[in-house]
Amino acid sequence: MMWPEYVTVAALISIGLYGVMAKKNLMKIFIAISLMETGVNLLLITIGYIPEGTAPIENGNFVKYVDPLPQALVLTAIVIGLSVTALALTLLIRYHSKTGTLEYRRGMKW
Amino acid sequence: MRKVAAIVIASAFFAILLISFYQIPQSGYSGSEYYYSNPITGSHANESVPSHYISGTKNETGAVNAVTAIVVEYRGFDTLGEVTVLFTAATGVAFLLHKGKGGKKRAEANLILREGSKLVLPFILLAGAYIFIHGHLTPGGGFPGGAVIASGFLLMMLSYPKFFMKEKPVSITESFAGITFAVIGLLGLLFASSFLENFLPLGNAGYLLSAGIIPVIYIAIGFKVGSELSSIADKLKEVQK
Amino acid sequence: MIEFTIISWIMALLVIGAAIYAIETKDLLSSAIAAGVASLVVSIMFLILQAPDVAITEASIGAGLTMAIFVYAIGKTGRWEK
Amino acid sequence: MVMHPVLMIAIPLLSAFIMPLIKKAHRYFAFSILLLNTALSILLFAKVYNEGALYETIAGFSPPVGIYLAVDNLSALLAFLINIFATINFLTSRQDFRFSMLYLLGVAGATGIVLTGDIFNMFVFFEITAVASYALVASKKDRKATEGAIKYMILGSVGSVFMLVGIAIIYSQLKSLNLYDIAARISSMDTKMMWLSFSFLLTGIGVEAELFPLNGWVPDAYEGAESNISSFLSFGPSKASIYAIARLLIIFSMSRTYELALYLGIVTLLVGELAAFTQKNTKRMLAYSSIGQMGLILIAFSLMDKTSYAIPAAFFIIVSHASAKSALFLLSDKDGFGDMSSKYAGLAGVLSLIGMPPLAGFWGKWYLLMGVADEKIWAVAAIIIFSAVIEAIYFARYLYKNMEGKESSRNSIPAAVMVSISIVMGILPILYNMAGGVLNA
Repeated sequence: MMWPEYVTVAALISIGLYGVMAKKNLMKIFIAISLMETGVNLLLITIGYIPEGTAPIENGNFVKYVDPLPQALVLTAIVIGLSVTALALTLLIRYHSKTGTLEYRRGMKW
Repeated sequence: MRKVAAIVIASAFFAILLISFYQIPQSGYSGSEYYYSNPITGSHANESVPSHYISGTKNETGAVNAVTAIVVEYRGFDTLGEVTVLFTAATGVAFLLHKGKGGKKRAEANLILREGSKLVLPFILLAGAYIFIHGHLTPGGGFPGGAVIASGFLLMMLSYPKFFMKEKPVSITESFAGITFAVIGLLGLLFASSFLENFLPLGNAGYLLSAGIIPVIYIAIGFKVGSELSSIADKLKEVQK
Repeated sequence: MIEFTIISWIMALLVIGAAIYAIETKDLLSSAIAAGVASLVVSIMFLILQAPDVAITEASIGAGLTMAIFVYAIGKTGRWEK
Repeated sequence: MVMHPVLMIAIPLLSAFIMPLIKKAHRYFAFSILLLNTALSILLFAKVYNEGALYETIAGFSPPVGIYLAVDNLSALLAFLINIFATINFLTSRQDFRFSMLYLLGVAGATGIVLTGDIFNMFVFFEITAVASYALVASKKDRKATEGAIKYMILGSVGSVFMLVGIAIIYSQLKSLNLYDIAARISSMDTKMMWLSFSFLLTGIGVEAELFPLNGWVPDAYEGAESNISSFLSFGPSKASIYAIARLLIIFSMSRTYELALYLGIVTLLVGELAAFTQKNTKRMLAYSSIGQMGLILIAFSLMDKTSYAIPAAFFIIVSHASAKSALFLLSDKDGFGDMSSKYAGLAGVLSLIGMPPLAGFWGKWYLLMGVADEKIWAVAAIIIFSAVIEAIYFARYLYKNMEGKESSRNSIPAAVMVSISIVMGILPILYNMAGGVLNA
């Protein structure tokens, strides 16, 4: 069992979720979301790991390789996370220039 | 009140996640319970999907690095989509922000940083290019390579407050790299039988000039990611308050 | 093997601590930096889990560039959370 | 001719990449690409209808090793709907080339969600559509639009994290990402893990599909956005994602998951219609009414395993909602139906939405009620009829208010064309056969 990794994953995702639910500052919310994304990436990599496996780069002698597919998925997920963050920050800058604040307004809750 | 509720929900979530992770087997992917079935023909294979990647990478794609083979060949369509997400975001950032004239006074960085970054920039760019050119042989590839290139420009932005990316060359690089990727995909449809299929000789695995279209696509991705990330950073830096 | 587990636990605690600090501090700048640190430590975990490609990408994109654009955006919008 | 459905995704992507090089003619270029895509989707549908489900492998590796596109009758029809409405809606755009790029990318993403046969690929297309939609919602540069977009973005990003967790759990159990391979082997999965991954995926997709607890962004984003973008949201991403939920239900086909979807649909329907009833602002009312209709579509899909009426019902509600609601959103930038075409579009659209024969909305509700009657779940029938009555009341109020107005929207002609499509599709009874017997899992 990969306890350290799985505990980290669960903690990152739930801390991020807590941040999204409890915080009122929009910048903080997006920081929380990026933490959640990091957590999911770690989850995928941990799923693909095999004890005593090596990186899936062929090196001649026969060894056990870890699962390469989740690694490919995570590469995709990291870039997607950065794209969403960049767009979000753009919107936050614009929101700040319109309202002068990044806190929720009264009407903005759900 | 809101905080307490959030803490309760988050801890419940933590528990659920841990309990479910407890059930994830860590025994590898070659067991017979993972053998796939082909959804078109319905036939059953006697290997799992990841074992196919491990055993087939060298013969089917000519790459040594299985992750690269998956990213560019086996699941290349995902990567096209991923590049598109980044492109969409870069377009969105440019669409939503009015770029300022950059006339704001900022403290100049000190001499050592300025001269040092000027000295280091070519090497950073070289390192980035090395990473994405050797994607099929060593860890790395187009995405980290592009990010390294962007970090070189980021360094320039930090040390020279007046440094900015010219919009036109960046957007032309971005477009051409994207067009290269999509056109290679369409050429696969033309010369081979399906979109993004390899149509170049595979060569000897392990050499620089091998693995068919993988290096070409990774170079395109490297340029594209590098230019997009630097333009995003530049836009966010230059925007007026 | 036991040293390995200990190192993993230390890194796990480091990540969790950085994440909690990132959420709880009122200073957005240190919050963004703490998130970057968490992501950097996670990239070392990727390296230990035999994922060098992902480790490089996470360190350069997930930790480096994400933190840089966060810092730029915080510079434009104000550093303190109310 | 050999038909390649992948072209419907690849060509818009390629042309979005080309767009910055030909800034001047961007509008004609984007329009012709959309037109081309619509033509391709018609060809695709003709082929699928005649020859049965169509599979296209990508990169030359047989699935599940590679990614593939799986097109059946329903997905071909949906791809056609998304593309034709996108083409018509694009006529109303008046912005710069970046808008055209984002629009093309959004349409390509929605088409990709409908066509793909791979769950991670579906996630990637979700992100393309979502990122494009965030930017498009924010394209109106005022505070309300920005707020709506930020809200949409927060929920959307959390949703995509959840979706990835769901995918990761499935992968950990089956080591496969192909939708039909998963469907074939899902019975070997532990029930608890199955439920977990199902609920994570449902939560993730449910944000885009406007399901009940996750639709906080809907009224704000629809209200804040430019009217042609609200229209785009209501035929593009939301329809593609409700179809994704249908595919999800087929994969996990357990009677309990269908039941969960049914309850979720009922709650969404009631919440949406009741909230719409209390709204004064036109766009907010239309947005809440959209939520209600999404609930209705989900109810129809959740009866899929029981009755053969379910899929035609869902299809006709989708047609009616995609065309009529998009048209009403297009008209909503001015208060009033001043000229003839907007009067026609508004009236026909409303009649279709509340289910007057022989419009598409009527067939949708008719088949849905037939299916419900077959199953003798009278409570659901009562709820559907009750919501239809509420809908009729608030739409009557809406019509009354707007018919008086002297102003008229400049988008009235595209709106009229959209509604006409719904009328044509409603009176084509063969569509029943077309939409029946599809979705072979």
